[in-house]
Amino acid sequence: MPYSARQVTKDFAGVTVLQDVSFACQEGQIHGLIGENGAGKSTLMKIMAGLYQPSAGQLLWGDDEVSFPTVHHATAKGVYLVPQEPSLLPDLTIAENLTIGRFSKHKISALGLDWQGIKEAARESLEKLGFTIDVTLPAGGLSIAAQQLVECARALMFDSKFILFDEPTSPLDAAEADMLSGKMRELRDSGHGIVLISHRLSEMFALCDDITVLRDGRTVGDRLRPPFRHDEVVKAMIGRELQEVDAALKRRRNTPDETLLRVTSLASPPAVRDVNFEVRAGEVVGFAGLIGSGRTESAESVVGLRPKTDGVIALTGAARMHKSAADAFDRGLVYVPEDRAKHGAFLDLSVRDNITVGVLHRLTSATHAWMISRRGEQQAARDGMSRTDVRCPSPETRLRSLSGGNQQKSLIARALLMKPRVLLLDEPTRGIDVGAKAVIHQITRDLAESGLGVVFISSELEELTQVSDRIVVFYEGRTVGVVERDGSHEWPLEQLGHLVIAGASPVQTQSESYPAPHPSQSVSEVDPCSGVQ
Amino acid sequence: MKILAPSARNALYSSVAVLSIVGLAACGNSASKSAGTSGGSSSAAGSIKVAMNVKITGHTFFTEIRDGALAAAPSQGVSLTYSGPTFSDGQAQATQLNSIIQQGYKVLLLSANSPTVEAPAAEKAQAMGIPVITFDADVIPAARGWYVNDAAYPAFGKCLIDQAVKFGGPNAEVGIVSSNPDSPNQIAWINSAMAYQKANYPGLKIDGTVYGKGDEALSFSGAESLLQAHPGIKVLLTPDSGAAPGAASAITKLGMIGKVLSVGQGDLASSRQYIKNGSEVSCMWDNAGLGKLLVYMAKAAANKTLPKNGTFTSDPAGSWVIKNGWVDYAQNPTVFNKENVGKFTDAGSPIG
Amino acid sequence: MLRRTVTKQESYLLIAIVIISLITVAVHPNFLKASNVTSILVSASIFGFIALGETFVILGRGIDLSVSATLGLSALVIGMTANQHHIPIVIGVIIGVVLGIVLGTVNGLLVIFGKVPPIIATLATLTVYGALEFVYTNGNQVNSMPNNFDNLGNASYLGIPVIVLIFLVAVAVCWYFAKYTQLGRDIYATGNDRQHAESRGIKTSKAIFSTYVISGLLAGIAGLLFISYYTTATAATGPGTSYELSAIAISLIGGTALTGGRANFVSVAIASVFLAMTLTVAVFFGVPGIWDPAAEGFLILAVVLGDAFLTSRSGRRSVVELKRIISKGDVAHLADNPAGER
Amino acid sequence: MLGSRLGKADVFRPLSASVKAFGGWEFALLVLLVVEIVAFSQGAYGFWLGGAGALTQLQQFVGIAVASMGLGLVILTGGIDLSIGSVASLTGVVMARLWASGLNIWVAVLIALVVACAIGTLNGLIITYGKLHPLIVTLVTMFVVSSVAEVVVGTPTPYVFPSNFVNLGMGAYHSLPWSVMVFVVVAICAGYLVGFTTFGRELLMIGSNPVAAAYAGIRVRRVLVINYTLCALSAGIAGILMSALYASARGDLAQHLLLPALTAVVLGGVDIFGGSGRVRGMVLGVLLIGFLQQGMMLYGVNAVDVQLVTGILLGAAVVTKNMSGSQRFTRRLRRRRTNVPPPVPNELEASKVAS
Repeated sequence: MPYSARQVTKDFAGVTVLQDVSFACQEGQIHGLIGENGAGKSTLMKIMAGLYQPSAGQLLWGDDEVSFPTVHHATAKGVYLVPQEPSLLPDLTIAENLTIGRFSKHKISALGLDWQGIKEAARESLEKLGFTIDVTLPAGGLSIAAQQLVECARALMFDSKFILFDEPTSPLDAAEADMLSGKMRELRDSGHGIVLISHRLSEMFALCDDITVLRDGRTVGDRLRPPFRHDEVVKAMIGRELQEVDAALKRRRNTPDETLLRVTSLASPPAVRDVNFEVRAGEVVGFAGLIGSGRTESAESVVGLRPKTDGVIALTGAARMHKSAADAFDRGLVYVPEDRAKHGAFLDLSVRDNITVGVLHRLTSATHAWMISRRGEQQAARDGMSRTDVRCPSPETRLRSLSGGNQQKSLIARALLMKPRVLLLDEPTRGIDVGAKAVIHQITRDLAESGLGVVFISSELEELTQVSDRIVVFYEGRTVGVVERDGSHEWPLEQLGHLVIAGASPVQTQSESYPAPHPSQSVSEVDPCSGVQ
Repeated sequence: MKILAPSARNALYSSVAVLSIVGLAACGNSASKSAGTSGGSSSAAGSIKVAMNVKITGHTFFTEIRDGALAAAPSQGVSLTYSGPTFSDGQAQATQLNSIIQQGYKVLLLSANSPTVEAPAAEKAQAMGIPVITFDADVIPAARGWYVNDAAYPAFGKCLIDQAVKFGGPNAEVGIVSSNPDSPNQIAWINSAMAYQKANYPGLKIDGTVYGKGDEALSFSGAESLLQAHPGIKVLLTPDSGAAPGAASAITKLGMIGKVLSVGQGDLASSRQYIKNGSEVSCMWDNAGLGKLLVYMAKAAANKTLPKNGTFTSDPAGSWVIKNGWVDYAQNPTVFNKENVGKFTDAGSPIG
Repeated sequence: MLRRTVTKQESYLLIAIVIISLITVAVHPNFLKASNVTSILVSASIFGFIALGETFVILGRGIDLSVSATLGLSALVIGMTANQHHIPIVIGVIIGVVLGIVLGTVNGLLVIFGKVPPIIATLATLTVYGALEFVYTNGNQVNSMPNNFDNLGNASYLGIPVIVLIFLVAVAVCWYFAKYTQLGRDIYATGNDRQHAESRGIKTSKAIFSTYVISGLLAGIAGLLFISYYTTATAATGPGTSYELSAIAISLIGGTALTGGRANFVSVAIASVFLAMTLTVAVFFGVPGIWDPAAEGFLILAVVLGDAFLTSRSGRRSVVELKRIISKGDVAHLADNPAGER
Repeated sequence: MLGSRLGKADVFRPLSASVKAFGGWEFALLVLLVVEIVAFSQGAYGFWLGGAGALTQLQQFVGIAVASMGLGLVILTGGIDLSIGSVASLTGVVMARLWASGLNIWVAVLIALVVACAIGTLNGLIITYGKLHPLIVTLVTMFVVSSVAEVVVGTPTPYVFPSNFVNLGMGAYHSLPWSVMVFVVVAICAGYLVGFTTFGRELLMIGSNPVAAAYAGIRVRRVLVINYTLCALSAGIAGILMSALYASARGDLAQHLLLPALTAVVLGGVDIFGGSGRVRGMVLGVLLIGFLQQGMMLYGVNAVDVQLVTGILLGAAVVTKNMSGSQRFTRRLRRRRTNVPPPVPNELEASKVAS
């Protein structure tokens, strides 16, 4: 029987984030949920999973009303939410992570917890997903993909009828995302109802049986059914066309200027083994590769956030090599980290603080007793905000209250204020909505136009092909090739794909690179742990 | 999450906080009246306000002195306020003294945690015309007018060694359990004992010293380890009211009664049981009497009739010799042992 | 990795204990005399008791500074009541337990409902409970205990002091509770990552709250053992000699992670023996008592550094294992999707 | 929010924002302080005396006041320093010994302060490079240093210092005690550092999110090491002032310095988890607690009840603060419970530990 929300409204301290939203999921179907950040997707999921209580409206199980005061009420009924960031407890074993919070139900023998039983149950549920691993290992060591599999396994353990995925694939690389999609298909075929939130439209289109679009806390139109049309969906999401953005992206530059950054045989084991690339003025260099292929780590060691054991980092105009990140930033070699919440943002501080942190020392002077010039700082903040079009009421707004896209823009603004010559953007569009994504692509291009050298790291080849002039491919800590557009300005996608996946171009790997694909097989062969860093 | 308008919340903050603190101050205040540690006796009009401040409140040694003093106070027209820090902490005590001397007391009775830390406050008191009489633990001479020494050092040292020899013989091995390495009267007593020992019983052998910080439990563990480390020890010198019973209980626990003896300065309240079971002999004095004497001296000092040198006579208390403000309270400390312990009150005064 | 590391912790502590005692015995033959070992074990048991409680709190990512005052208060109350009207041990136990639970509950309330950071909350209660000791004693102290308590302090069964036996039972119970009960695992999970534990449907507030109650409870019983063994207590007992720091020290030496989620009660028990022994050894070698704190300090440092080292190593090991498990053949599943996306 | 730490900066901030920050709390502290001073001036003899009395009261707890400034700096970064008490004691003892050995008193003071700084630097280095939790490291330092202090002091403990040194503790310039002037200077320096300089801003950033601070190019290690050094320095100054006030040096002189200082800092509205707090609040907090204790003592309230009230006040204050609408604490709790990113050597590691 279907599980549905009817005319659900939710407001936090007066701010309405959901308005009369109705949403139903059927067993044996994958129901997509799309919308810009802040559209209320996650809120809706959390309400349906019992994390939040609706301010108005009901949840219906079949035809009779249900209410889930807590998560476990929902879990008990058979609704399970796989959060965007897998919430495994790092020091606990995989087995315990799978069974925790459920001891009371089973696994309790006369002598308390029955560890043997717990291990067995854990192993079984993982094997159902064709995932074999020693369940006594600490979950902390698992890659994000693997952790998400464990989450699915939990869902199965609780014999959940409905499994809600909140952006499961955004932290995954293509291969892993694909593996997960396969799992979802299997789950659907075995009669589970699945709700999927994702920003990767192509993925959604491939997976979903129908799609509901949310905008500003309301459902837009009726639920869409295949065949889905890209432009139609995007229009529904952001309420405008993306034409102008696309136009901007079409522009291409083929006349790169002198080399700004040359990195040769960079090594920082274990993640980075032998990395070579160069960045020229006025071009966007894409970094492609699976998660764990060493893209991020390379970028970090290039700017000095990681100690490198070997290699030369030659920045034009710099006499000697920089000693620390601060040093590198001063010389115009600036890095915008991958994980916004953990590595980038000071969420509890103001937008101004976040933007000006890199240039404070330029705002002080001996004549003013090394005090930070307030006017200068305000100026800098506003300047930065305007350059990346950060939308917020005031520079004093707390960063936490901004949307993901605006947070990311603030961080890029921070980098721009440092007057970079080479800018390394690591997954700048992860987990942000289509609109903001387009703006960031635009900014990236403009920066290149203005003569900067930009490095653009992303797991989405699609977006890399859109913004990059050249793409450097990483594989197991090595740069395995540089791909450029061919004469007709088209990308040799096949070659690119194989470089990314196999670390070699199809020419040599022809034979083994085309095994008869079979979904289940392909799935079982996926390495869930390739992300271990 | 805005529940209240900023201004309203602002007001809420302050009001709640104000109420809480005012209320607290009040309750603390009323409590002080009831709490026995302040122990002020009814102050008759025109009575002499005397402050007694000790190393640490909540130790029977001082409580006995306090009670003795409180008993004598009314008859002398003295209103006595008893106070002291909650940890034996020189700095805390000095801070207290600094406020005490501003509360219009006529005389200050002081047992100092440290000879120096309390000195400035005591000096200030004298500068303000408040006579300072120290007892039990002295401060530097400049900072006080009179010092009532519990027991004459030579006599006390002699008492310790004599008892030690009496039990263990002239060649016994001896261990020392003291309170703190830098507490003046401990040093003085131990030195005097050593001097007497070198002169008369050079055979005695000192095996080691441990410190119990005046805490019975700590002294217990210290003494225990000391006895384990030096099985030859026959006598533990314990010139501290925490160390004496502590060591004695260690001896008792280790079943060494009769083999080892704790010879020290233990007030009967905590030592009686061990003196009874023969694990301790105590060179002590009448604590209550000490309290009384302090009250009489305080009255005299307030009336400017207390001499720096000469004899101070006060019929109920008897007469004492004062040299440069130094008074030895117990000329010859009483030896409390199995036999006589029954005849004394906990405060050390003879029964009947 | 966790389990592996901590068991290492235990074995290393045991090795250290053996080595140190061997050296000491070589110099002072009577170090291993029954009476000495006994006294070491007994004091280890009494402080181990509050260390166990402290470990629960730290396990839940908190800290409890008030244990020493709780011990002191319970010791005083039991002592005074016992002396005024001769009560059976049972009553003493009840007093200790009830008092401990009440005081622990106050901590729990402050932390959970008052949202006061643990270190601040328990600092406040340490101050208050410490003051209450004085108010309660009113300047008097406990000097002796009636025989029934005295006997509890000295009695031994099969040559093992009853106090030690009680401690062993307590360790066993703690170990079982932490490993085999719902609440115990909840505490581990909560200390590991409260947010995620919460999303697991674990009542993290309940878990944290319980750690403070347990800590108080154990401190209360420790007070009973303290008073029956030392048969003396003053208003300064506990805070006056900073037992709370010893408790934290023991817990850390036992390999408890200050960041929560990792603790092993057996090794905490061993650690308490280790510390007690070291301090006795110091006396045997005539080291002045003023060096004791320094010794404690260095022990903690050594253990924490060693633990960090071990953790990192076993951490690597587990990753290696994961790599081993990895199945080959990334190519296949991309075949139908060469460009990664679309 | 941070703008609220920039004095004038409040001008361009919406009022609500500044109130949401600490305005409300500090306002409450101020009201309390006034109420308290007025109340005690009525009740307690010698408390006010036309201001002079109050200054003398301040003189009594100036050691705590100075030490709390440094402690506050460390807590702003989400760290803590348990060793300030023993460091203060050691500073006094070293100074006394050096002086007893015939050195000029002020030279001795300087050397002693250098020793204090050295300990602080050591703390910082172990915490950042050893990647250990500040609580553990400084607990160890506390233990070790207190032993060392007891050893250094030896017997007999030196006293009788030159009068001009003792004056530093007890003397006054036209009823303005010298030690209070020192406190004012220290407080101003702290306020300047935190509120106006890049260093101060970096402290708050590290406290807010140490990993992000490292990624933003802040030299986390350097900042932290300097910070712990400053903390130890202020503890050292406190130790000197106390030795001067009590004209004596003892290994345990400042053994109970930590708790009141910590109380004052927290009362002053500094987030124990770091990332927010103002020197302004810290000063208010220390004055509040100090005058409360002094006043009660003058009022004849005995030590036990003073202790009671202080403890209850600390608890009540923080509860009030958390109850009054501010969700920062719980949110921060949430942040700190999220998984730490995969270990990255050097700066990042150090920064993580510092939290």
